[in-house]
Amino acid sequence: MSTLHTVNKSSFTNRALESCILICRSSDGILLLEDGVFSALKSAPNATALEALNQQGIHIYALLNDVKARALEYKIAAHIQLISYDEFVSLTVNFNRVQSWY
Amino acid sequence: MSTLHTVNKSSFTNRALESCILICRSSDGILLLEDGVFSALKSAPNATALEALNQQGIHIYALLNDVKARALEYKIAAHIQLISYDEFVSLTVNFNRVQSWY
Amino acid sequence: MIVPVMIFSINVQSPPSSQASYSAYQFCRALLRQGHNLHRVFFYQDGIYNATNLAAPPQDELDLYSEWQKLSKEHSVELVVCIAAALKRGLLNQEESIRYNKAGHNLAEGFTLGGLGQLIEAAAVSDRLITFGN
Amino acid sequence: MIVPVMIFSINVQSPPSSQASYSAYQFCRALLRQGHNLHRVFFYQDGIYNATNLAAPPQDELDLYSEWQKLSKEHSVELVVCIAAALKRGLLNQEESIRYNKAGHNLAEGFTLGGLGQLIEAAAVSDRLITFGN
Amino acid sequence: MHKKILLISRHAPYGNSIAKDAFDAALATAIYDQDLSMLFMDDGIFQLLRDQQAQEISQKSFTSMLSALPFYDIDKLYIHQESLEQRGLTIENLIVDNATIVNSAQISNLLNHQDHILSF
Amino acid sequence: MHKKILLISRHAPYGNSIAKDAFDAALATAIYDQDLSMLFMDDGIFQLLRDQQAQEISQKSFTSMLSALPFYDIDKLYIHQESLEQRGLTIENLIVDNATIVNSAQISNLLNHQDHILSF
Repeated sequence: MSTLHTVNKSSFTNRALESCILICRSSDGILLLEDGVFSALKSAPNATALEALNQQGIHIYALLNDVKARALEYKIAAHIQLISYDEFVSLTVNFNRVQSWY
Repeated sequence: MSTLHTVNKSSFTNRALESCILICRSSDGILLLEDGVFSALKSAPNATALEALNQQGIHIYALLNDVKARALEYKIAAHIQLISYDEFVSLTVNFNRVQSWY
Repeated sequence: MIVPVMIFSINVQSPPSSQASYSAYQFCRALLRQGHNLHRVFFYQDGIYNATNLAAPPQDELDLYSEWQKLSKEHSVELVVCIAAALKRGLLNQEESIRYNKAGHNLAEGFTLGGLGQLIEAAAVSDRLITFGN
Repeated sequence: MIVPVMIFSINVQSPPSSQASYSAYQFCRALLRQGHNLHRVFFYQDGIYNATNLAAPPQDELDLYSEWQKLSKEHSVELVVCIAAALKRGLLNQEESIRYNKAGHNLAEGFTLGGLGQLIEAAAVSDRLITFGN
Repeated sequence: MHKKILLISRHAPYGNSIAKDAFDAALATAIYDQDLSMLFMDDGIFQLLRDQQAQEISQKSFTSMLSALPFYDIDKLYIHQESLEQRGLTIENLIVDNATIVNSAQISNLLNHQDHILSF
Repeated sequence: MHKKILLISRHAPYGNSIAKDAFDAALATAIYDQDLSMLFMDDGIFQLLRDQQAQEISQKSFTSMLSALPFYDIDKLYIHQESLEQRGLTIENLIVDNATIVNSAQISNLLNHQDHILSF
């Protein structure tokens, strides 16, 4: 029983991701989308915390379309998985529920 | 020649005030309004930085109507001046220009 | 691996000027492509602005308003607009326009006005309820 | 102390659901009370939603739409709505409604559509230009 | 069908309509007889402060809306401990006296018992 | 009248329309022959990244909008140094090659020479 968390705000300006990270546990997942993909940058606030979560087995995803639109494809942290809209849907099927942080 | 800065976002969730503080100099002023008045709390992020600015002669204001609406009247830092909409207008007259951080 | 077919409902709370509305639309398209069932899209808060029939976006920009309508037509998707949120923001169908004695109405075809109960009913019958907020 | 009389213009960029629109309105009222001149209120971005004539807010809530109109009437204040922002969001006067072949129009009395040049002209002739954003 | 729904309210009152709209959704959920819990976290905590005077900005105070919750049998109220502490507040500052203070780990657990989350 | 106007663009591209609307306002300011400067700071810096592919989300890339600026004689472009550094970026990552990098103290000084600020 685990939760997919989506975050669509940049952690450079908004603390939504910070709260999401506090709540995220064990088998949860985090999807960064829209302006949230800026938080996938290696230089982003909470980048270390995201990587630590990943090492605990929490998968971190970023929406590829949003990453490409913002020219971040070659700048994001290595542990973050890029996914399509179709894979976004599959994630919501595989997790039990979704919490949107905005 | 000085600038009035208005900030209408809570510093608990948004970093607009942080940037405002970076730019603020000498004879400038800062007005907290709407959800920005939460940043007037003694416990708010950047509270120390705001007080340091105040000691450098930068006046920090908060809109009284917004403070009362949010039940903060007896919780805000002592150096912050509470003002009315009328005094807000006077400030914009006395400063040379306004930058809105939102 | 067998992928279960699920019933989705979507809660759109963002105006057309926010990318969250577009994300919601793309998510709906993707789940339908995969054979899932889209029970209802519920428009709440500033999300109701997606349902106007008076918008004239520039020719070289995406017309998200029309895309919602096409989605509804092609897949018989219910597009329900929160009536309380719509009334206070100036989005009306003919019936509400008459009731409130307004000069016109602007709810686009394919959208219907409904109460918050429609959001809750959607939650009750759906396997997944996804919020797109701003 | 002699308070100089100044010319103000206001740039409203927030929708009615944001308190920034209300703050802009109260600021306008306050500056007029003090004898200043309000040259123009310019509505841009989601701020254009303040100018609809179809809103029916609950009886026990402030009707900010009507308040803008009263302000304009009582003090002959120009309320100018950015035409490009309005068209793409579905706010039209009769002329634009015909031009784009739309079913109706919903720009409230007291408001006019105008280009971004009206924001710049306001800046050029005003002593103070204040933005209310969201 | 009867679903377990958690409404998470994270936004400050008054600056925009999100917090108010969350309340309206909570009441609707209760009316339609779903199993509703409500969690206040981040700036959503500020909705619960005593002595709000929203008439100062021509709005209605959350204080009165909150007092309506028991009449709708909405009694599973949760408050995020870290959010409360970060804001320098204690439960005595808040108008709700029947809420449960939960830490981040407990919230994670709370989420795991829900069918749906209504995110505000 | 001829006024000195500084447009401050602080928001990321694409997530909402603020950054795009700031651009449109900049072009209008130039057309109406005002003395315009443009400052990019905070997430507004991200508008300037090379190789944006906004067609991926059915929008128009800022890259092409930016290349229009010289044709409107908008050449006083400023970039906030701390915002750039905080994001781990350098001027080489950006599409504008004629912008001036300014620190916070210099921005304060820049503000002091303006008649108006257009805040985005």
